[in-house]
Amino acid sequence: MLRVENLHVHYGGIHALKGISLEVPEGKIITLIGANGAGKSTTLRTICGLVEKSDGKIFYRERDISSLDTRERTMEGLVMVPEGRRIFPNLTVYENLQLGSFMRTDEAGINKDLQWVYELFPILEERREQKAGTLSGGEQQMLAVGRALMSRPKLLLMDEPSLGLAPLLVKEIFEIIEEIKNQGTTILLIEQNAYAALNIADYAYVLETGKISMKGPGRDLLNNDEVRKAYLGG
Amino acid sequence: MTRKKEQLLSFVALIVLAILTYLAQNYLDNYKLRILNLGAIYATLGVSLNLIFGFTGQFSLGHAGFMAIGAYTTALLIMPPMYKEMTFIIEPLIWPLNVLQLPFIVALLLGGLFAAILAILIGLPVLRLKGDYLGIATLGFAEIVRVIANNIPQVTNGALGLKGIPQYTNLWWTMGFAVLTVFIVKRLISSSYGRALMAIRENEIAAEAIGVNLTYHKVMSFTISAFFAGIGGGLLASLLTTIDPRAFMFIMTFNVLIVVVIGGLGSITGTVIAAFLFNFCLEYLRPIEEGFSLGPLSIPEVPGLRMVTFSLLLLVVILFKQNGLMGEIEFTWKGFFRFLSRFKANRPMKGEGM
Amino acid sequence: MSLSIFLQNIANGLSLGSLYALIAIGYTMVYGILRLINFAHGDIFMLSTYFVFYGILIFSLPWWLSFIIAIILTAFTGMLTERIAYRPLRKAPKISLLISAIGVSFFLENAGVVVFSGIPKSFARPELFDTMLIFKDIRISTINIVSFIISIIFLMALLYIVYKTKTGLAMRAISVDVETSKLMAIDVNKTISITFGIGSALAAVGGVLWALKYPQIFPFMGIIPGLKAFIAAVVGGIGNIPGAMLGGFILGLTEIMLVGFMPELSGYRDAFAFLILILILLFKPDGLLGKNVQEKV
Amino acid sequence: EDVIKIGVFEPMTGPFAVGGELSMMGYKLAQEHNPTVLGKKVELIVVDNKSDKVEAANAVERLINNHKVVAILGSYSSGLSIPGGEVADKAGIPMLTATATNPLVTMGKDYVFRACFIDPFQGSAVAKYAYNNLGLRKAALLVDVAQDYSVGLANFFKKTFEKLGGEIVTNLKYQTGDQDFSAQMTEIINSGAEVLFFPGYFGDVALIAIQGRELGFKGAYMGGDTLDNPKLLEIAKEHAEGVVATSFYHPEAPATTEISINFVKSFKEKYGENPNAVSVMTYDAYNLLLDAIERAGSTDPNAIRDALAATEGFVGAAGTITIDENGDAIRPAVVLKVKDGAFHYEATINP
Amino acid sequence: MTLLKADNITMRFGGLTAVDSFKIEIEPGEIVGLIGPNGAGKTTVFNMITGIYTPTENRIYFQEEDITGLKPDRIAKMGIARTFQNIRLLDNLSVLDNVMIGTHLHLKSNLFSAIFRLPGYVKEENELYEKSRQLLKKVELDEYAGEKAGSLPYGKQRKLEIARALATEPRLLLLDEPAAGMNPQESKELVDFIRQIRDEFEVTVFLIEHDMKVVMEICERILVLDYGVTIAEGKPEEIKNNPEVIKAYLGVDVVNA
Ligand SMILES: Nc1ncnc2c1ncn2[C@@H]1O[C@H](COP(=O)(O)OP(=O)(O)OP(=O)(O)O)[C@@H](O)[C@H]1O
Ligand SMILES: Nc1ncnc2c1ncn2[C@@H]1O[C@H](COP(=O)(O)OP(=O)(O)OP(=O)(O)O)[C@@H](O)[C@H]1O
Ligand SMILES: [Mg+2]
Ligand SMILES: [Mg+2]
Repeated sequence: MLRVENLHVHYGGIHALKGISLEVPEGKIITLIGANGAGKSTTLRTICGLVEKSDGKIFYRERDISSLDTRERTMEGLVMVPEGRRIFPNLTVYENLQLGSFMRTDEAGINKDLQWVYELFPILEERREQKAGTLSGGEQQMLAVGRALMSRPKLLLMDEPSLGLAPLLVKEIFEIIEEIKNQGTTILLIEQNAYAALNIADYAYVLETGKISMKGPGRDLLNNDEVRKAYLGG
Repeated sequence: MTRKKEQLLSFVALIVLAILTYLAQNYLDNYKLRILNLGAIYATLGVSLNLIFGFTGQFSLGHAGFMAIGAYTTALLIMPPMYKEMTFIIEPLIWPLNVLQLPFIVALLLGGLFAAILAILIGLPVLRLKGDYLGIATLGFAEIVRVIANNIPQVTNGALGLKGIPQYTNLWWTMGFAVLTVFIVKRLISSSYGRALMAIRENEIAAEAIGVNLTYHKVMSFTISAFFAGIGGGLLASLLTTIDPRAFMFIMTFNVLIVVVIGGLGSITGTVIAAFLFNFCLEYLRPIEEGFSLGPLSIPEVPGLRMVTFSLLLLVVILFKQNGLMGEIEFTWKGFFRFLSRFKANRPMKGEGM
Repeated sequence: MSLSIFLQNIANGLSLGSLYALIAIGYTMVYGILRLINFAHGDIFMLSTYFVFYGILIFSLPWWLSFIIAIILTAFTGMLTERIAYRPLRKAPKISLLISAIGVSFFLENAGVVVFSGIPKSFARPELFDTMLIFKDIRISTINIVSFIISIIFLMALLYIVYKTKTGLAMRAISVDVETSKLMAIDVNKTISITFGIGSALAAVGGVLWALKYPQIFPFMGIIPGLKAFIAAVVGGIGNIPGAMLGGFILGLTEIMLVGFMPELSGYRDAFAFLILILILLFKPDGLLGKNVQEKV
Repeated sequence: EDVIKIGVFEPMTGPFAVGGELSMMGYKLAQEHNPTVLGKKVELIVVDNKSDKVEAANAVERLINNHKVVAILGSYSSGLSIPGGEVADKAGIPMLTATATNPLVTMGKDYVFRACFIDPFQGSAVAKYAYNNLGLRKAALLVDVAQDYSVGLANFFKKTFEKLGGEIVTNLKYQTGDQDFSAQMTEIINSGAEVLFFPGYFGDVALIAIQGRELGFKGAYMGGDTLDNPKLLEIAKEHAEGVVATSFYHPEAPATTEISINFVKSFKEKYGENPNAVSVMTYDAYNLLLDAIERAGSTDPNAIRDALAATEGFVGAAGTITIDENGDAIRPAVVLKVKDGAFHYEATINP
Repeated sequence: MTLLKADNITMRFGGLTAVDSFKIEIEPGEIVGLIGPNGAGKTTVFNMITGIYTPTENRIYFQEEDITGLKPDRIAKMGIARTFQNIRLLDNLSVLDNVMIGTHLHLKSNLFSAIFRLPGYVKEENELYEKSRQLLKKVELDEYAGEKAGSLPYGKQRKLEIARALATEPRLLLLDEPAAGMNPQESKELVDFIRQIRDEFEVTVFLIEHDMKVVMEICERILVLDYGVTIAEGKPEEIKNNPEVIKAYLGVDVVNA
């Protein structure tokens, strides 16, 4: 579904990505783990077109999408849940969800998906007229995921969805991620919570200062000594 | 490079500047002198605005108001009483201003002081506002100052303005104050207090949480800024020898703001460069509209073309140098020598090629 | 002050206020989306009056057609300035954007002098707008009534656009977070362009009504109305459309009432406008209807 | 050197651009009529002062130092003429202003002259006319507090009018840039004034005239020389009917000379409109300066200065000018009144 | 002497009671944890203690002095420092400057001697510089001293924020989700780090955290908030097994994860 080849990114003088290649097959959950500043977010942001790459290729459904801008990529079904939620705080929950389906015109489909999102996150329906900024952290995270689902993504890129959530919610979020996958959405997931991520991932990459240092099926990495030591705390 | 050596270099540079000032003051014609004087005054104004806006992050658009205070104070204190009597034809000047006459430097400092006092009074309530709201409120204060100046002819002579102000301002004064402003602002921002100001600029909540008293530091910065704005106003008054409230419209603040932003917000070096460039540009663009003849072809003058060109130039600069000419880069001796050595390294190579 | 004079002053204040309000709404729209104090707004306003002027003079168009064309042309001019002078600065510090706006303002004013000449031109007033209506002792010109009604209509229309349409939703999203808006597949450039178009069209409507009421046009005519509209927008809470409207009316009424109640202070009229502004801000630091977007810590 | 360089500094841009343009119309026409002096071609070097004091001083400094002009013409607006005059005076280059009527312009300056009368004369002339000739007793003032011209003239009007026994029933203000005067006019109507004296720039005055009539003001309108401008009539239309203004000249005035007739004719030909007070004054100023150079017989600035100071009975398009010991012109004022959409001559007031 | 005492403080925003009668006493040297679901009011408690909000009801005492309603900078001077849930560094300033600003509140020299670099100020500044460098060494950020704080990776930014807080020489350190955005290994290091600074700087630590491994390991005492109400208080073991806490916050099997 998505193939990244030899991706390089520079922020001014900083060489943040030094030739990353990875592959996301359809219908799978792929996860990217790594220390702070390894370049995980940068990878996702580059795939979405928010960051200019300095070299490399990005293929989405066998097509080079380098010439598309963020908007066009989103319209192709390549949707991101950004780091730090980035909901629109002074819009209502409902309006935030509407923005998710901004590019769609199929009223019936939109309504159906809205119901689906409300089913996944009943709290959002309860708070639909509330300003999103007044939601609690966990609710905001649900909104961010729900909003992304509203654009009916084919490939969902998630940047640390469990950040700052209470344990109960963390569990819930991972359940939802699996649920979304089961509904047929491909997922590329970044997580600090490496246990949980590797647990649900079909395949995983480990990123270390801008390079892929290791890869393999999620459970394999979970049991890998090196990974355990570096990322799972022994 | 050691600190000692840098200080020595700075001292030498200061002496060179003094010699240049001497030469300019004695050998340049009045037109060029006037432009240089304006450049130096704008440097004082710009650097002072940069302190509150560039370094403290408080969007202040009140400079023209503080300049007006400084200008009127200075003018009223240095004008000979006889001249005051002649000038105030609508209503006589009130006592004791009508009999008072003080030395230039005293008048200038008092002008700066009054501006500073006003800044404290205004700053205490207003500096609680943020961003654009602060900008419009300070702009409002400057406009109020101007409107009041129009309406109290017994002090300001109203719209008729003051004239016959003795012309004490010369390059020694303007350069002197420019250097002093740069010195004080530079020293301030590289001190612990300056770090506190920049902390406020970066993140007020964080600054406060680590013990930076917002009100005190903001008002302090605002006051110092106003003080030098007042001095700049006083210098301008004595350079022009005539002032009226129109001279302190908000466009005046915009001019200084342009200087600060074009130079690079947060770069004193940039402000100083831009201050001179701004004034050079305005004057040396004049031929554009004066009309000229190229052999048989004669281009008639087109009034207004200069300002059209100037505004286009301004746009081009800001579009292509979005962070201003210098960004946040500051002049340092180290950087200066690095720059020179790059220059030197290139030269022989060219020579070889030839 | 007798009742009829008081009422006359109210009428005067409302009619001035409705013009401030119209310009302020456009101002606030642009501010809302880009956080840009568009100092060129007043000059766009000026430009619209010249479009009408030349439409009638050179092309001998009927006045209403000339109005419509001028409004469209002004909208395009606004979009063009955004394209040239603001869009390249999207990622630049906000202050650079402001300097760019000042540059545009200088340019339009001085190019105005070069092209239109600095001499004021007389703006033709169609009969329709030049009639006085007299109720008892109170005199109101038709143009005052027209501008009042139009400003209310446009407020409604704008509220509809911003709060009930998809474009409006996009505008509000962009005003919070451009990057995330892109992730929502919002066409950011187009939406900002539309916002400038609408804002400038509103400036044009304000400009035409202004020139009908004060039939003298000159290249610097936009400065003061622009500044006043800006004050109005701030009083109401910048970015807030009903706020701008409210601010416009408050400003218009206080200016008139100051002179009405304290004629001896009439010289302080503008100072008073600013004083009101500052006092309001001291009590409501985000303007009257501004959202108190206290940063959540 | 086969040309004589004369500097002109005028507000070509900025809020007073209108004054600059009107001024240039007069200078240009005069230059066409009289292109040479002392057998040499006159070159006019025009610099913009941007309606700004700082720039006005810069402009004059530039004319003197860069262009080495022998004399300077300008500027519209006393506020701009004053800083320019300071520079010229210090440099010892004679400067002649055409329309700056504020007494401060020439005060204490040896090298600054003007071709127009000063505000105290004009103010008292129009006050006398209002009181004596029109029999008006209650006057209202509407003054632009930000314009020296307006403030000065209103003040001199007030002094004379009150001395004569008239009453100033209300004294209202506005500021340059204001375009809404409904509050002031409502108050003026309320005050029962028989005449409104509004010495502002013609654009503002036109708007005041319109708004006053619309709100029901029935009294007379009076003002100074700035009103004498065809644009006032164009903007205010029928609302300008009955406006009384003092001015420098009028073609219908009895003493009209060959020069005035010729001026009016060629002005209409060149610009396709009726002349205004500013243009005729700059026309005269140019010619007066050339006359002085001719009389001086040299381009030495001091000689020109002396010749200017000695001007007596110079006949211009706007009448006869004699320069007094202050450097101000002694000349009559004419009183004009708008009838049927045009200014008509009413009376002449001699100094 | 009780270091911090909150006496049933309540915070309302309009109709919402974010924190309801919150009560706590912290003794010097303790490490106390505050946990609870998202939106329970934890950060609000910190905001009240540090003066960003003034409690709508009742008072807070620090070292037996009433600090209710004081401005944040006054409270910081008295010896309470904090970090923020969403990191608030001075992004465009250098790492070193970020720490040195923390020392500003102890500066004794006045503005005049600072501008003219009088000997007293120079000496003081040198001391503060040394101290700041020491602190940076402690948090292993010494090598980044000259870099812009904003360009540091997230984890290092968190450490820098802690270093900056320590620069104010606090008696009480409030940490709002210090482990957020860290992977399990990094969190583990954080635990050691917090212990270390507690001992070395003799500060008392009060922290909010969602990472149960961190909380359970480091805290000697834990309070649990839910909808603004304290639903439990006790030792980690007690909290872990408190059914109400499990229901509201932990979920069944998280503790063992
Ligand atoms: N806008 C930027 N400008 C400069 N450098 C940046 C920028 N964004 C990221 N970087 C740098 O690029 C590198 C990779 O950053 P990135 O945000 O991709 O890391 P990450 O793996 O997502 O880390 P985290 O776990 O903290 O989110 C870091 O060194 C970071 O400092
Ligand atoms: N300034 C404010 N205005 C209005 N409501 C507020 C404000 N600050 C906090 N709240 C509300 O108070 C409640 C508690 O918020 P708080 O930030 O303290 O939660 P928290 O326990 O820190 O949650 P999290 O774990 O997600 O950070 C929330 O409902 C929040 O929306
Ligand atoms: Mg990241
Ligand atoms: Mg929190």
